[in-house]
Amino acid sequence: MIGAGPAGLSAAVEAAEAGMRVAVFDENAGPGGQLFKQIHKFFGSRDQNAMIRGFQIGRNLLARAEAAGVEVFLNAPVMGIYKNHEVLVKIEDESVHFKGDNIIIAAGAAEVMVPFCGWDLPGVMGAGAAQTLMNRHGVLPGRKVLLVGSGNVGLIVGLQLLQAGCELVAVLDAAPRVGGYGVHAAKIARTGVPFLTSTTILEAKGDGKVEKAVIRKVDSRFQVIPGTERELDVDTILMAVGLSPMTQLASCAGCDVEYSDQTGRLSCITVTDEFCETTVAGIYCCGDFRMETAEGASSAILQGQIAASHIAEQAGYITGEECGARIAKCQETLRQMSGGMFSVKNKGRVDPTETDEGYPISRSLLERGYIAEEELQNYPAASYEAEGVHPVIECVQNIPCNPCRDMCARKCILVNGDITNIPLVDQTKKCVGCGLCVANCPGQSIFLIDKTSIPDYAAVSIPYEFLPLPEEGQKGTGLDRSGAPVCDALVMSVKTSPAMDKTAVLTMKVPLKYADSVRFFKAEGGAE
Amino acid sequence: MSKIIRTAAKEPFKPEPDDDLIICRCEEVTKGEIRRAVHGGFRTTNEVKRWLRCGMGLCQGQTCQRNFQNIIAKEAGISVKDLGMISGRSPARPVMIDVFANEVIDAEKDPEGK
Amino acid sequence: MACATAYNLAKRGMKDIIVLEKKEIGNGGSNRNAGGVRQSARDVRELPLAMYAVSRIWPHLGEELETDVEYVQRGNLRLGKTEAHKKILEAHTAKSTKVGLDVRMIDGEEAREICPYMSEEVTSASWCPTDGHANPLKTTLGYYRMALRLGVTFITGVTVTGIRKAHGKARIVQTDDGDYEGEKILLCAGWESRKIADTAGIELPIIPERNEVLVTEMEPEMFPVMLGTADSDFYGHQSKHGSFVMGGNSGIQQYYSMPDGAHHPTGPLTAPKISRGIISYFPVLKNAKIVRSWAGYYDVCADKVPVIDQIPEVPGLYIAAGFSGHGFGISPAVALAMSELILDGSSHTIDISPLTYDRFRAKG
Amino acid sequence: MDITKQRRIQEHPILGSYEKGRVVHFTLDGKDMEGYEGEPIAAALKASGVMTHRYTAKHHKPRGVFCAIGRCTDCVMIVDGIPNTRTCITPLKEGMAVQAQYGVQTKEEWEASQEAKDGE
Repeated sequence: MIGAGPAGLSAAVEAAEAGMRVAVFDENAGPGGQLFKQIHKFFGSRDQNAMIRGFQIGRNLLARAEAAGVEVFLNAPVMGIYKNHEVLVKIEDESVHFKGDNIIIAAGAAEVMVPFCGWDLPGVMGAGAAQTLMNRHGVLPGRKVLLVGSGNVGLIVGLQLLQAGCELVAVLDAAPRVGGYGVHAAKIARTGVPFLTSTTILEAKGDGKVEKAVIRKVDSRFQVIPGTERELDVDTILMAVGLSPMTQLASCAGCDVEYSDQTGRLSCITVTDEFCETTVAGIYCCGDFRMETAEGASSAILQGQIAASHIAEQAGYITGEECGARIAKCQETLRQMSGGMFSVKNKGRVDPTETDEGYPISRSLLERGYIAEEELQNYPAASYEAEGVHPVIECVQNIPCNPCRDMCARKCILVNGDITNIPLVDQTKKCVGCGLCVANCPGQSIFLIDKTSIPDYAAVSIPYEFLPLPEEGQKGTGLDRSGAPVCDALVMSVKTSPAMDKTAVLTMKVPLKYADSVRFFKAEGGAE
Repeated sequence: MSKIIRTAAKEPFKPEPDDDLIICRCEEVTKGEIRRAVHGGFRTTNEVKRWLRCGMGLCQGQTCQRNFQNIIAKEAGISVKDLGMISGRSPARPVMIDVFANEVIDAEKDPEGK
Repeated sequence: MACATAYNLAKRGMKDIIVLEKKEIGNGGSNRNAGGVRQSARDVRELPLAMYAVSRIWPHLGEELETDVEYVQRGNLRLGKTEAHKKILEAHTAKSTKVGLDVRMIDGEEAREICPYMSEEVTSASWCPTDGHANPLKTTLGYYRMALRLGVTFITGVTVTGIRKAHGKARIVQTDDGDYEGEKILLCAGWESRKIADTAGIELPIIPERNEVLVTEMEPEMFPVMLGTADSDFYGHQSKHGSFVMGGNSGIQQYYSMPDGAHHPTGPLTAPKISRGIISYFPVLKNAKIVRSWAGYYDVCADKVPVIDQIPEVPGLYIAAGFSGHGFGISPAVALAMSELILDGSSHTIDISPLTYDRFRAKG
Repeated sequence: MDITKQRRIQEHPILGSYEKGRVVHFTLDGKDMEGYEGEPIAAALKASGVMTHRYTAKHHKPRGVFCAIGRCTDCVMIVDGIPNTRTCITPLKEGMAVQAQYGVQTKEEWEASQEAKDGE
């Protein structure tokens, strides 16, 4: 196994549990690949790690690998792959030859970087670099940050920058719309970060390091609109333009590597069949982000399992029947997770006007990163009125995720049919205001609203993942979905619990007429 | 790689305003140099790489390959799919000569390394 | 060879030149080598080509091709550590001086004066101050670019499968893209020339031998000389860029894997072996990092010198192949000789008479 | 820079406090620096506000951390005398001597070689 990330580890576990002898080589000092810098709760279904934070998934996988007797070599970069499945591995100061019956290349992806004037100045980095610095090493990547790219990676990193205490000056996208999930964008937008769509970066300026970014508008054909240049004061520019598979080891082994639009855009991938086997028999390749599903790591895990099952069957460790069943299950999950309006077949090609259910698409969410208040009426779960506390679900795109349904002990929330369907509220069931749906929605798009318990006021409960955690009785400002101040707000309670896994549920009192507007709390005098 | 008929460019080279943009960070190769190479007759990823060294530095093209391919493709009026790729070669990461020299072949027979 | 010959022909006004190539420009040995421009330690039969190239072509080649071919004429050291090595070096030196080459034996001390980074274990060396090195990529591609400018057409992505006669003369080049016709046909396809020549009834005693080259990261400028060893542990130089480009072979790898044409795989044993060779002569390089290795095939001829000839049995067919791993340095001279063969009927500037295609005889 | 004054996240809403090695001392171009043992050299430098890791060979442009996972090789420096060391994946140790890289040399070597070139 080359690479101890999600694909490599899950394949290793699968193969080892089938009785095969497995060695995993990874160039990093720690296992887990990029999982350990993923601190958000994953989308998906419950049996596919939904609601679990990436680093925890990594820990779980490692524990399973250890239990299965997988041998993991760290600080062990594979130097080359040769004929007859031979590899040369650097281990300390030696070059060690190993041979395997099979090789799985799970070497991951690299960030795509798009050149612009000044992109080589210190202070311009990949978004993943910032993630590594802050989430693995606890170091601030910068103070005032501009994020270029609003795909899911960018949006996830955007929130993490805020959590780390950086100022996020803006999120840019050359496309006329936010690329990633609306719910990810909304988390950032409500803290007051502007989304600048149809905007590109022209130049990074500064004396020896980034001091300013020059941005400008483009039209729908990505042509520059003259005279729209603007300067932003930033010390860090992060690029989150995409990921592309690392193919050089596969290429070194003689596997066919080609440009393909399998991912929805042209990228260079290692050619594989449905079992992840490359054009060189016995060499497999998986988990390199070619599948743009809800969570790259989740599909990597599934691909690892498919490859390992196929190998185990070929080598006689499991029956064809067993292998077929395992692979079919993984493939069905992959299919579900890659469905919806963000699926490969839809991405970048169609601009849907309505959801699978026939609701109109929120244009504001696509263009500005938050739902406009007047659009809410289009979505039943976001706009109904009810007595007492009840969940309001502002999840309005078809994304593959359903833990809200599983979290509600009262069965208030439904996700019918495909996992990509938009959640609904069963108004015949009575919400008790436990807040587990609020805390565990990976999109942080569920709020509890109570318009009837306090005269003239409403209680609004929001998910909250920032420090310092506000306290009961604290005064502050209620912000709307765009982060604009709306009214005074008073913290009524701040709930945390192990079941909420570090997402606090903050309940604030706001004037009744702002109940449908306020979606974030800013403490008085303090930073958000 | 598909058939390419190559003859000298008929038009003179036309400079563009962002020709001094760095494309290959390791070897500091600019967009203009790449465009000029294509104008001079180089038509594949490897030819441009060998002529200019883009993709030949420490990172071996991991950051810039796609970017310089886009420029070649645009300049030559062909798809990046038809340019070929930089072949992956050992070592996948820079490795010191004395580590390369220090081979252990029988790790399997002597797993303790004694 | 093809790029340089096409350039020489076009420079003399020849029209309608087409170069056919299976893959891309510079895919063969002229690109895949360590850049030696050497006269020393050559077989005397090809020495006139080397001496002509060094004295008359290389010094001005960059100017002529309008690109920096990174030619550096600062000498070649061929190193020895043992008495046996010394004997090998002395034998070469004696042969070369007899035909007028400025090469001499020096001891370890003097070698270290020329190149101070060398191990104390080096006890002898042959020293040829007029040797040097150049950048094979820039040279080959530079010839291509100039040939293109002079009106030559290059067609890549076309695989030649055979050569056919018409009216008793070589005329048709068969390819996977249909037939191409030429009044004169030059075959210079490295080790693959053999199977193509076969189709025209000519057998060339040439076999492929895989060699690999290691390239290091950029290092501070350390030595300008071209290096080799009596034992052929490795050969190479430091390029203008700063990287060391060092080649060699494992001595056994060629028996394991034959070329498959598309992929030029490196073997798992070769790079470590070359690395050991480098360190044993230049311990100072032990921390230099290798960033890449690559493989190429020598077109090894039975007697280790090339065939550069026109073929009387197949009028119109010319062959330049079998350079046996030392063709790059002489390629500008070979191209000149070949262009004269093609245009004038004989190579009148440089004597290539010992390099005929029909020189091979059974021993004993 | 004193470790307590560095640009570090003291407490993170999700990750809490970070598991770190002991505080170690190293030098950057001779200046005393502090960082945590085992963290990448680049992380310690970033925490101290160091942006420039090297100057390029051809155009002499400053470069810093770019990918932070050992792939782009932009963050290389001279570490304990060895140039082109990827600081984003090389763990920090007590007493390390880290130097900005000019081309592939130290500033002094580079300046000397430039003078020699100018003299030619």
